[in-house]
Amino acid sequence: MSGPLLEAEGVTKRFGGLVANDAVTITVAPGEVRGLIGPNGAGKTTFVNMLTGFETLDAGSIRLGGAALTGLPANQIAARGLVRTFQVARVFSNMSVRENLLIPFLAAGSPGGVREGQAKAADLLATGTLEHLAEEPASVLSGGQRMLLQACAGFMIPAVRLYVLDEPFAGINPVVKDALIALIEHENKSNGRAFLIVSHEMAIVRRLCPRVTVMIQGRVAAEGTLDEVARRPEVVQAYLGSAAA
Amino acid sequence: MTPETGWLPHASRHLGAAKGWTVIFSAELLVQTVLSGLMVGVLYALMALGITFIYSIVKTINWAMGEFYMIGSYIQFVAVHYLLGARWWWLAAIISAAGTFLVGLILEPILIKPMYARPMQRRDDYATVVTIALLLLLRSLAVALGGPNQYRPESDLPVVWIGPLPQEGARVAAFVCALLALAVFWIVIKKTWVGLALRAAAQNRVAVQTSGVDVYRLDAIAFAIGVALAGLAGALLAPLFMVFPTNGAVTTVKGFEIIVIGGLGSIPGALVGGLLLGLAESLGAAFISSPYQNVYGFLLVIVVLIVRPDGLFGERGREA
Amino acid sequence: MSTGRTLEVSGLRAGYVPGVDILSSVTLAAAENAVTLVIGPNGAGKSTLLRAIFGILEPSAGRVLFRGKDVTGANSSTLKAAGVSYVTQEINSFPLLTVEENLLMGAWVFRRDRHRLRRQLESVYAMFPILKEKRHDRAGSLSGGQGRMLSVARELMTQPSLLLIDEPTVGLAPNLVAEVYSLLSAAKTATGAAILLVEQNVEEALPLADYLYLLNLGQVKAEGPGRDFDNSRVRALVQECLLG
Amino acid sequence: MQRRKLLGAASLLAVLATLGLAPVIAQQEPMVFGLITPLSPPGETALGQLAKRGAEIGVEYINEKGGVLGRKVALSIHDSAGKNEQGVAAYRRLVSSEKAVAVFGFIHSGVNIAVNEVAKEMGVPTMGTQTGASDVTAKKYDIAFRTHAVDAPRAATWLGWIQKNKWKRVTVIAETTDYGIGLAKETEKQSKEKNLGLEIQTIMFDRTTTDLLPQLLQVKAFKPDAIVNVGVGQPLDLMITQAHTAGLLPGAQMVTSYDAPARPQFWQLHGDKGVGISFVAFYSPKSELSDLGKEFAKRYQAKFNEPPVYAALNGFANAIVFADAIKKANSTEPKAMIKALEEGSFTGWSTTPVTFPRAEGALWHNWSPPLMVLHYTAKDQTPATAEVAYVLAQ
Amino acid sequence: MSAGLTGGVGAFVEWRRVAAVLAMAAPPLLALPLFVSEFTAHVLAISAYYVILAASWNMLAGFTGQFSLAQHGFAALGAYTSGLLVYHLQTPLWVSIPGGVLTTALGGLLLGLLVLKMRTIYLSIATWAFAETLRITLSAAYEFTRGDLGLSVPSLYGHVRPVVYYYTFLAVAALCLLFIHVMLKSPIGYFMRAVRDDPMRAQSLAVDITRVKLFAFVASSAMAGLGGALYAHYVLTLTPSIVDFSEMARIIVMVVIGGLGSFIAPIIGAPPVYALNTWLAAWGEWSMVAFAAIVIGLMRAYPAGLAGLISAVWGRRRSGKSFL
Repeated sequence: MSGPLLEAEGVTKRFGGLVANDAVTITVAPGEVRGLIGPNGAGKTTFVNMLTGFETLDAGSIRLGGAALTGLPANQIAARGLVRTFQVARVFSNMSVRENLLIPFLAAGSPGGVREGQAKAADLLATGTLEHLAEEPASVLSGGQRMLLQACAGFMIPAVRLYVLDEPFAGINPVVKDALIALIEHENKSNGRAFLIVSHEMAIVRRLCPRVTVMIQGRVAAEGTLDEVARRPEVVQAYLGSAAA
Repeated sequence: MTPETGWLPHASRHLGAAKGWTVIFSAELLVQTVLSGLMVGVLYALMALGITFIYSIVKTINWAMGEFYMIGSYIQFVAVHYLLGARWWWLAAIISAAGTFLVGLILEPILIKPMYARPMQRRDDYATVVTIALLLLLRSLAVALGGPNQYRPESDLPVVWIGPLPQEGARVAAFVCALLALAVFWIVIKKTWVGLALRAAAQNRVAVQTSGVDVYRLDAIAFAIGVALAGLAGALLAPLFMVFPTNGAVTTVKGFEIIVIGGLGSIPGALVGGLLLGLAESLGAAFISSPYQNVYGFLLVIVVLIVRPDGLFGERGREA
Repeated sequence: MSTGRTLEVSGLRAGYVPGVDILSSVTLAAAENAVTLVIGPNGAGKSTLLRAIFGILEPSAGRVLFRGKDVTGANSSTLKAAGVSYVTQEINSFPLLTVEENLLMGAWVFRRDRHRLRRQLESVYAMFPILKEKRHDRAGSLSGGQGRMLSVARELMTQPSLLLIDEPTVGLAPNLVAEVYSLLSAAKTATGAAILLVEQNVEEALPLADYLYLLNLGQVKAEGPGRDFDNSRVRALVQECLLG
Repeated sequence: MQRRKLLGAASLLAVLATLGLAPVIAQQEPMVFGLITPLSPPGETALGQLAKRGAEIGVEYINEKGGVLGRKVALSIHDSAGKNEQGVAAYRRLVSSEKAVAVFGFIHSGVNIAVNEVAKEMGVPTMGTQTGASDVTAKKYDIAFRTHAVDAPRAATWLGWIQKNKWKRVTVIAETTDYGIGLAKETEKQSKEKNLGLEIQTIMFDRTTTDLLPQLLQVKAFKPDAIVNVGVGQPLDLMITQAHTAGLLPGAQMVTSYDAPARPQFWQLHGDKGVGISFVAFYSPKSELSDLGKEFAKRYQAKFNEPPVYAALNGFANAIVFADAIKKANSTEPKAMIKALEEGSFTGWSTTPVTFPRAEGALWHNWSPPLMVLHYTAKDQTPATAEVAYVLAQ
Repeated sequence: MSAGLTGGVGAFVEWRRVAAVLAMAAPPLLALPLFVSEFTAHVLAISAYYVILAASWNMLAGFTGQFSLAQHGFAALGAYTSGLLVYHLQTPLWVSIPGGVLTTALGGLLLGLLVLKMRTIYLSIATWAFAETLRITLSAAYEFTRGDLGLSVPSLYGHVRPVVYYYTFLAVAALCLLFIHVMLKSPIGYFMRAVRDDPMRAQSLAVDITRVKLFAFVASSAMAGLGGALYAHYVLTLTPSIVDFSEMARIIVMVVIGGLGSFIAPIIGAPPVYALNTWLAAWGEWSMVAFAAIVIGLMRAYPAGLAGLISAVWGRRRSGKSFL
């Protein structure tokens, strides 16, 4: 495939007088795993919200594989292959873990039908070490397991091309972290899916993401490998700055 | 046909549905209508404030609000008719508010507290059903105990003339008292420790608890303050709208409409919503068609919801 | 019973839904002027433990002793007045109140003692000058780090002898994590309180710990002085827990 | 906790068991009269309670006089809450499970009409105690009876009063219920038919309206000579109060469509403002109560410490008339009872004999009490001391 | 796109289990009228009617999380549409009843669109405002609806013997429940429950929540409309009192006592509540006092409703599983 997968150009959002995103431009290539880092309040989540249709754009455009996504409702964006998770894990608490996985599959529609979905869900449950909980309601899951389930659900959409994970590693224990990392690496290598990972966990970002984008105060401040950008004075300043404030 | 001409030439027209039944317009009528709408609107705002206030702390819509209005009106009648006499109506109103406050203070721990104090999965449903049942209970209890008669606390307040326009003394008094009550409420909320705790609890229940506030007692107080506002409205409106078992039903309706118009959780919203509703209803009844008087409020509600789904003053909680 | 042990918990059992216990039987203690770290996989019952100690959740069995006195099932306001403070995991300030109003809420239990109120306010402002600067701003306008600072500062208003802290660094950028930990060290030295710290962020919290408990499935799985544990040992233990 | 749950479950079971057993209870001994009347909201509970009071005294009286056909009479009271289906369920229960032989107490026309549809099949006659819609009897069902001043004579009463005083401009202000609608229409119709040359302003309002000033201001602009107040309960009183505020009263004449001002609460509610009010009433010093009516009034006064009003009088008379019809028919067999009711002449509370002719329209099986307009000329008057302003010729 | 809504209908239905349950339930339910009085048969018939209403509301509030307060309004709309068609146009019942269903489906669509973006409380109030408006309009437009004078409606079968109507309502209730069951065990049912639990998450996972919410509104309104239209031809006289809030309160009490969001809630909630209501009517003015007190007592003892109690007894604590 030639050309970029995601082209976000000049994406801008204002809340009252505050500019949360100021002409953010990010391009992600097919099959790439990109990190998105920045101090708290840099506007990362706002950007993710606009990317996935949960917030309207004040200016700019978003294209996936060349097709415009701007203005589409969130569910259609997801069905077209741009899927996300939420910072605080969101699952359907009163439905079983298995049902949680089937929903995106059924919603996105697939010619293979229900049987294929069930097979796929079984696969994911095995990879995510959630098998023994498959028939339990999601409400019994721990925080880490919810995060894992949330991430797995996204993979159930057959057309996923770019998966945006918003702080997937926050507040979960090392072992679940490892399971999630394995899952991401697996889906990236064998299915060629691209990822955009928002995280503060620099060790994991370094391991997963060849390139990272740094956002500071609603703007893209730098892009490159983590070690490259970490040396840029304005990035260091931003992290220190917010610490000193 | 030569009806009286007001300040402006009158116009009259026939309604299609009601052939030959007349509606008369005049500027005098307009002003009078606006005035009486505004005055009653403030009383409705009191109800709305109570509902909003309870919701913001206890996170429960109290469907039995009108029944506390009813209780307030009965206390007012008993106090004025049997104990104090018409001259002391204002003292009776304070007693009514205090009485309703007490009833709320007693009922909250029995009915609402289990929602938080016990492990429970469907809190909202529990609260909805319990308050609806409370509504049926109190209303039917009033029928059973109150007998078939309706009552009215005596009022010796003279008619007040605003220009050429008459206003019932009791209505003006109720209006003034309602404004006073709103001011007192505002002071309590902004300037006292309990008010601080209440404002805090509306934002973060757990943090209030970790601050060492007995949050169950706070719930009971919030509930009691909310219903006391309804009780006060009932007491103040008793000489105008009478005392009978179902007199709270209509005011509850108005209270809910105002909340939607003004925005849940907003104090200025309650006031402005009350005034707007009062206006819409009296103007609609006077100039469009009277049997549909109570429909105008609903239409206003629907229009507001379409234009601003969170009411005029509602803050849209960022849901992400 | 013993000196220096501010908190003693024995055989504590609790849960949210009848019949489902999150804590099955927890026994632990926290000493004064020390950080006691509680770690464990998600779902081990760490947050539940704090809630049960602080009386937000009523335990169904077991005992909680605070300075030797039985406070099992006592309500939060009693505990708060006695000198226990609880910093919850969620951002736990009141966003629409001013910074000072937030701090006043922290002083609720002695709200009628004006002198003490003023004194405490002064001392907290001295500890965190930035809060004094912003005392008339809404708490919601503070940055993430300042928000945490406000949470801790509010709980320090009562000069607690036991501070329960639930995952203070979750979701924070790395620079803020360090800041929060230095804040906690400062609080410890300033007040000499016993700090019971629940953390997920094991690697960074470990150096801070004087004593450590590892919780799994509502029970204490391992314990010992902080220096006995390093990252690899903790990792191995957690792994063990998850595999059953 | 566990015990409480068991107790709760047990009481629920007990409730259900009793429901299943209800049919067994109906035994031979007492003869059952059924009362279906609104006793809880949204029904018109005030009228329901009055009808119930009357019926209770009626049954008491019958039993004191030795019962009917050698059997005691038991009154079985059922709350209709003003809901049609609930009334129907009550009728079915009364007839099929409790073996009631007569059913009355209806206040809401809808309930009465719905019940009549079932009664037509099940056979036990019904009597509308205070239901105004013409369909209650106009469908000409054999089982449908009624003792109520229906729209036509009622409207004729105030139109007669207006004509007598030579007033020309008249406002009818009525609630949008069966009662209000029927009377407003009837007033316009009769005025037209009789060519009275009146100019009529009709204003309708929803009965949950708590503020009638806007409507009354329109009335004021119309400058009527007379106002017909067709509200029931709270709206009626509200209209009197607010008409004073609006400056309509005193000045114009106001007549209320039923005898609410006869109730002792009237003076408590209105004080001086009650002076000058006229109202449609059913008996007065001029038109005496029957001996039976006097007896009832005495008992009612003793029991409730106030004089009886219309709904209570009718509730009482319904019980008496049914009892007499059964005696006359010497049977509780519905056909025989209906025949007795149609052919007989009964003594009710008024001096006018009670009859149920197979007449036209709403007057089918309908007895109308004597109608008149009473006028309060001074404070604290009672119907006995009020001025008789007009009497409708029977 | 429509594959999301209609694809795989009944995909997860275990038909053998459904057939078994039907086979077990049918004989006693069919034989029941043989052993009871006419009054009890009436109570059973109306109970079945309330099962329909409760099930339709449960579908909207319990499964989709739209706490609407207009269900009694839709029942009334169905009843009045059918009644008015007969009254004004003399249409036969087989036209007027489907007419009622169609009207309510359309009404459900419009109201559903109106409240689509509203938060829970606002949705409740807006739907309730709709019902109140309907009630007042039915009263005030008496020239057309006959208002409180009572709209007379012909009966379904030319008579009103309760047993026949019991079978009618029973059959319709069974069909409605079957429909709901099949729907719950289809993708659309999964979407509905997902929307209830977390609409935002559902949307982020490609669920078209607008369509799901509207579907639930239309289907549940049509169901209530069908119930109402049939009810009209059994009660024979319609007045605006059927849109009184106490009717909605009754439906809510039935479902919540049964256990909101549980499939069997309407079945185990509606009949006892209606029977209790009717039985208590003989207590006169104390009837509603007793009723309300019993409801409060029950709620305090079993906040999760009877379904919660039953599932606790059966030892099945998983709320993720529904009965049947």
